[in-house]
Amino acid sequence: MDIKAYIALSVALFTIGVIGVLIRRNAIIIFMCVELMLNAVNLLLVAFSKMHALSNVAKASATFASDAQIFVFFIMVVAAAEVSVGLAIIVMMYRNVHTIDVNFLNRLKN
Amino acid sequence: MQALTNKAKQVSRKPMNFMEKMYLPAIFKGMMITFSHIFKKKPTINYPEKQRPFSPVFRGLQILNRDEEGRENCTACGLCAVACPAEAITMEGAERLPGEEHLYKEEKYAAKYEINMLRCIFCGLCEEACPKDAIYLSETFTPADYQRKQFIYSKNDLLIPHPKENPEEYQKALGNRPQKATSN
Amino acid sequence: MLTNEIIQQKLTDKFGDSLTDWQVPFGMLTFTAPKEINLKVLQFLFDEPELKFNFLTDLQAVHYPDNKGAELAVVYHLHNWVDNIRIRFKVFTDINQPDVYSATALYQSANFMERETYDFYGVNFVGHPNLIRILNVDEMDYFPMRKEFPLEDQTRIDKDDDMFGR
Amino acid sequence: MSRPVQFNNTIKFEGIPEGYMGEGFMATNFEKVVSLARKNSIWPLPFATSCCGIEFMATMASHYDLARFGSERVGFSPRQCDLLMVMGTISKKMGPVLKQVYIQMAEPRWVIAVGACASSGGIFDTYSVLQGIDQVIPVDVYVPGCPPRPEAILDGFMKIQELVNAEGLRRRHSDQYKALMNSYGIQ
Amino acid sequence: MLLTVDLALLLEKLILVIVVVFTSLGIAMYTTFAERKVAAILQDRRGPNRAGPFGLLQPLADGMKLFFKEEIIPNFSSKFLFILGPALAMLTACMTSAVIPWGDKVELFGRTISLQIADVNIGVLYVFGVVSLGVYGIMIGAWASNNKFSLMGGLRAASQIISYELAMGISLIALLMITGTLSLKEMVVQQQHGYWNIVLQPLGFLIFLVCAFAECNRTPFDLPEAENELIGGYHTEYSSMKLGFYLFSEYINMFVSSVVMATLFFGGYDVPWFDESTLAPNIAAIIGVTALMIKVVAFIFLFMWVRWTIPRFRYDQLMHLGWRILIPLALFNMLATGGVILYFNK
Amino acid sequence: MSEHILLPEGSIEKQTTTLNLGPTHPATHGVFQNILELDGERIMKATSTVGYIHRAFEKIAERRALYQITPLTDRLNYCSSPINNMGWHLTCEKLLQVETPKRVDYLRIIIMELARISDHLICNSIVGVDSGAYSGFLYVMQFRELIYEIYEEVCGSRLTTNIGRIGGFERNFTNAAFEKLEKFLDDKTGYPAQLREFENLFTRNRIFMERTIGCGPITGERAMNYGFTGPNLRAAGVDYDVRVHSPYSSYQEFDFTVPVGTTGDCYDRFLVRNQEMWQSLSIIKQAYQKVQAFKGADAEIYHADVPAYYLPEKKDVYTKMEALIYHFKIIMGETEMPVGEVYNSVEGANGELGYYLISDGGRTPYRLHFRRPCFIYYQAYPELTQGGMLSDAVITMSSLNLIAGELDA
Amino acid sequence: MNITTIIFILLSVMALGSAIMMITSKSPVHSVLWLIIVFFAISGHYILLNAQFLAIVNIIVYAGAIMVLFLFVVMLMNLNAETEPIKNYRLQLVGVVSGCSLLLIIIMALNRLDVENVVEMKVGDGGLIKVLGMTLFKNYVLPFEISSVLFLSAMIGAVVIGKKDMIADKK
Repeated sequence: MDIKAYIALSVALFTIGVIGVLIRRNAIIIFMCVELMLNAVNLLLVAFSKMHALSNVAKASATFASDAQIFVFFIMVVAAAEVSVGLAIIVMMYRNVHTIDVNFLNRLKN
Repeated sequence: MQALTNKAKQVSRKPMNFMEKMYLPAIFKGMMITFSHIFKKKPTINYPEKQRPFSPVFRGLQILNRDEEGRENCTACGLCAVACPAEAITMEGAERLPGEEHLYKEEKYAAKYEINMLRCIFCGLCEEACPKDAIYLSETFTPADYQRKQFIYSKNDLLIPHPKENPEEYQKALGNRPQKATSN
Repeated sequence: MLTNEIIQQKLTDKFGDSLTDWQVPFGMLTFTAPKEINLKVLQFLFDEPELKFNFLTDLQAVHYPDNKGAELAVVYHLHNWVDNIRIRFKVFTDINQPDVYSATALYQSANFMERETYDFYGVNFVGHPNLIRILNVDEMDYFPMRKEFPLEDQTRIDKDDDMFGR
Repeated sequence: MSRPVQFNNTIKFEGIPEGYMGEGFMATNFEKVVSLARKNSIWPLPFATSCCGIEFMATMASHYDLARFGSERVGFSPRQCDLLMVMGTISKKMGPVLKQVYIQMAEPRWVIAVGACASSGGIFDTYSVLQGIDQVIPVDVYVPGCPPRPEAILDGFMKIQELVNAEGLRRRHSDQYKALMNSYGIQ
Repeated sequence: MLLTVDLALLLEKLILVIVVVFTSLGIAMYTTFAERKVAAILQDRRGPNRAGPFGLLQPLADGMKLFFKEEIIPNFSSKFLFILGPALAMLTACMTSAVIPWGDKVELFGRTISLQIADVNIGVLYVFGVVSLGVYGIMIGAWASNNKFSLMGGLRAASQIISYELAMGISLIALLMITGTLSLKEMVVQQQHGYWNIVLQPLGFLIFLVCAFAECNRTPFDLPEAENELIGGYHTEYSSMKLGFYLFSEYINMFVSSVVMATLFFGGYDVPWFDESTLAPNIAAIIGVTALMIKVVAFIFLFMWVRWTIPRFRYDQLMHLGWRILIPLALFNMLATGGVILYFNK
Repeated sequence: MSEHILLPEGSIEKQTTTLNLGPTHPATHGVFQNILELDGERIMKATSTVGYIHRAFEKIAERRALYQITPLTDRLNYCSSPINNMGWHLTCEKLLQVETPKRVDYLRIIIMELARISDHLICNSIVGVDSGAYSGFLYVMQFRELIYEIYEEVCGSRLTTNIGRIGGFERNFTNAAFEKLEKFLDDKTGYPAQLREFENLFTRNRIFMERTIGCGPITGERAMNYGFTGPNLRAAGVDYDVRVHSPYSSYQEFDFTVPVGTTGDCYDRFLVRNQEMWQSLSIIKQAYQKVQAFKGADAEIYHADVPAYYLPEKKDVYTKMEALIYHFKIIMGETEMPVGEVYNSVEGANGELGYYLISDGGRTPYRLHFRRPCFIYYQAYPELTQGGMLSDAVITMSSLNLIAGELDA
Repeated sequence: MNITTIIFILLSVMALGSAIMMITSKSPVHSVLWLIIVFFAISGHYILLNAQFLAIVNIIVYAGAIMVLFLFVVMLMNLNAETEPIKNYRLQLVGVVSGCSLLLIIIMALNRLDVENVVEMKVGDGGLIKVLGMTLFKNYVLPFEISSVLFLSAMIGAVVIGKKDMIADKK
């Protein structure tokens, strides 16, 4: 499989995520779009790691091919942490102002 | 609150000890209790095949009594209808005509005697009110049925079988208890 | 030891002649108060350290249609648990203006009982937090326990009323 | 002490009413199997308001054990139940609720009126009590008694089983049934 | 590469899949019956005995009745999701059985057939993943019902399953440290030659058992469908076979988690103090499957026994148990296991 | 930003969901409606609606003769109808000034305490069922059947007993009844053993304790103000018991204690009811001993000798004119009714069950009011559940032992 | 066109389609469900790339935990299509256009890039647990530990934020 296919797929997913962030006002959906973007990156990382899997460098080091996947793990860790905090914030916001509209939340700083 | 009587006794409400806090011992104990019930005799009565014995004074479906010669005891005095809290009894009296002495014991008789079994609450007050040994609540529970109109039990449905004409059925209705002059 | 006489004495000391109709049927002290001071009497009975009638056993109304001008009687049963003595007192009101002060501020338990009384007799308890029908449907437009209303369901068809001497 | 008369053996009983025998009763073998299955798996919805509910508890309990008929899965969600057991007084305030529950039930559904109050109002011939639930919903079996003994409830239950067994798959689509529903204002 | 798959192997696996799925369905059906009978026996009753001899046809009657019951899809609810809910619940319940080693192997028509649909090297994780998806069936159904009781049931289910999955996972890690493999088959083989894992991991097993109860929504963790509080919980609005799916999936889950527990901690198809290798493989397989089934039946009985004995938790106590007791305990178990392993490997 | 955003209506306030518990919710065990305002699982506010089985008892009672009201009282608290019956008879006896013989008193106490057991037994096992444990319920129900068998031997009915008459019982207790009573009281196979087992199953089980401790608590003062009586009040620490305060039916001769709790939560209510069952068992044993002490002709006494109010024997009615006249008079309700008003109360299973009877000398009461304990303490339900969880509300409801029939009259 | 390519295309279409559905569906619940399908597609890709462990972890973490949380929150707030705030049409259009231009720019940039490497599928042991574990606990121990601290702080943060009483106290 051509690496370009993976790049194209990931970029497309990423863009969809960006568009989602731009066109939606629901904080939860925006959050989910961010998750989608992270996943697009994850996919690309794994693809790249596989691209290098049979290269000479990879053969020399036992862990070279897995590095990218480890990276994915860390991204997942960050995503999970982010989700837990983010959702807590959203729930709290909702409790207090009874809306999840980001445009509205935006005004709260005044 | 101050104590109002000298009979008060505090219920035991001691805090949980360590074993109880562990959940498991109590759960295990409970499970042992339920397990022991596996080996217990089951009290279930297979109803349609077997029937639980009713008490001899059970208040079930009413029955209109006849005397030994098959004459109806009821004299249409209406006390049962008055006593009935559910107003389930409908009765019309009629004068006994000459020649009907073999049918009715008293000078008056109930030409129409209906009990609406759906209304009836089987409180036994009709039996208690009857001064003529005429109405009794039997040990038969009233069967269920499909339509409302089935539940108006007329005199024919309530009368005990004729002791002369239908002695077998009559004996069945009398039951297997030793007969004696009874009160109340 | 609290006795009926002491209670009567204390009440007459406090309220004078406005409390009338003292009776002791079956050992329970009974009296009548004007409806304007029912709360005052209740409060006095509740607060007075020797009386301490702080349990409202029961509250209901009775309808006396012949008693013109005071058709409805609201009856309170109070109980002193410490000395174990009960009293009963009544308040009469006109059926056309059945306003009686509510005892809910004193006894939480009066809440449902007053609502029930309102539901049955239409006694209007002034100061009740939520005086609406409790047992009957909200749409009901009469007060069913008043003597003039019949008991039976008027739509019942399977009964012949001639049968019964009622 | 005991009475001179013990039993009433002139019990009145009539079979399944005419209405159920009409169209849809030409049961094929398959329909018979389905009816048999339904008969043995009637999940009751106890609409217990008063005394009869307590006797229903006894019916469920060890001595009588309704479970023997495959009916111990008592559900409280009307969607899941087949048999609406109305036990106890239904007041005029409760009537609409009862009707609502009946409407929410999924076909095929049966109704059994347990006890005097549910069947006819019993002793409560008063301004606030519905004189029989058949004023709001169709009833299949009436069980007299106040409250009926558990035996009587089981008897009523077996009557329902007979009814279920005799009913084909098509009765619920028949015009007759629709007319019955319409007469209660249920679509 | 996929095209080069041996056709006979494919056929063999297909048959195995069908057999396993239908066996699970059949067992689930009869588990419902067993539940009623066990409940009856524990409660001094008789239980269903009218449908067929000893009431054996009861589940068939129930199934048939549910099948011919009217479908009600409440107004204002998403029709697709309403149907998807029970389907998902059923699907995820059935999927787990794919990696379970039901027995060693049989020889048929000259072929050696492994009694496992797929021996994936991440078997335990697969089970774990599928189980974690099981909650979607409940949540989607609860959401689509558009009923507050259902919604509450769904919410309870979600938070309960997420919380208990953690403790379950951590207790599994301790086990994995001992076995050193994620493949269920290998675990069974290891236990055949050594001790059952229950001996090495009693605490881990206990935690796993409790979590299994929670994941199956069984008493004392049956909050999502608590009859007396939420009427039917997430399946309040379901009628007919969709309800049947939910009920079935609960019993399949129970069956599968019994199998998983038997495999992980009780040697799977291993018969203790008995060397199967001396027997002909087919007979050994039959004995193995029987042994597994006996263990499973014991577990299912335990599930029921507990259900009919103890009260259920309250929502906050459930969370308390999960987060403040089970997870620390599981962590402790993991650390202790690690320490012991390190100590012996030195 | 093009559009102007306003705060949604009422949004800053707490957002709550409204949940409609009842009238057909399984936890209500009858018919009340509770509209709960929930924040998550926590109850912010509860509103109760009652009256779903209002049957107009008091109105009916105004059209019925005294003896016809007994079947009505059956249907008040149908879990313990004999207590209601007895209470009604005691009220009538107070009005008519009938003295009952001692043996009648003791027999009444046996029946009343049996009724109390059967009521508490249901209530406590239902608490178990509502907390999720079903088996205990079915175990104790077997023993309730035994109680029902005793009733059936005495009066011929199981639940709505219509037991007793003004002045005594309608018939003497048979040997079968006493045998069944002995079977019930047997320490090894009878109810005491079962009660011990039931306690083992629940009282010290942590899950159950956690579910009930601190659930729906009420202080003694609040309980008193809310008009609590009976086990629910005693659970709150107030030892008010009609049997002790104003003994009726010779209760003063019996040795028993009044179990009280401290916090008035569900656990206390559960314990108090359990203890009361033990006390009732002891009372029954004492009463049974006293009854057995009557020998010969004394053992045939089962009613007061008041021909004006107690129906004459049937065989006399058939033969003697005088008996027939009394019979007619009593049945038609044409007995001499004193004018007056009387309040009498008994310790019902739920609390002080009062009867306020106004007689104008007619054949029916002019006014009869039932003080129904359930009805009065149910109004505390919103306060009891506030701040608790949904599950607490369910358990509180069942541990209050709300009987719809008594509540709605 | 071998079977791998077919699967690749299928999975890609599934991922993209579901992603688009996710951002366009009205009801948040539907969005969540579509996103779950996206994650499944991505997991499929991982399996295709022989990263089985990653695939299953992706399902467990994303589909099994994170999305359940999302669904939980959506259900808790009882959000549905009616309560959904709608951006005005023009702003949405602007968003879509700018997103598409981003896509264009990246693709243009990538076109300049000259990579012809091929991704090796279904081979390599880089995705096996053993290898991953070795890498993780040998080369990346420190980040691993730090991430655990991150988790802990996130957990504490979530609890602190979620605690109701603190807000109530402040009020």
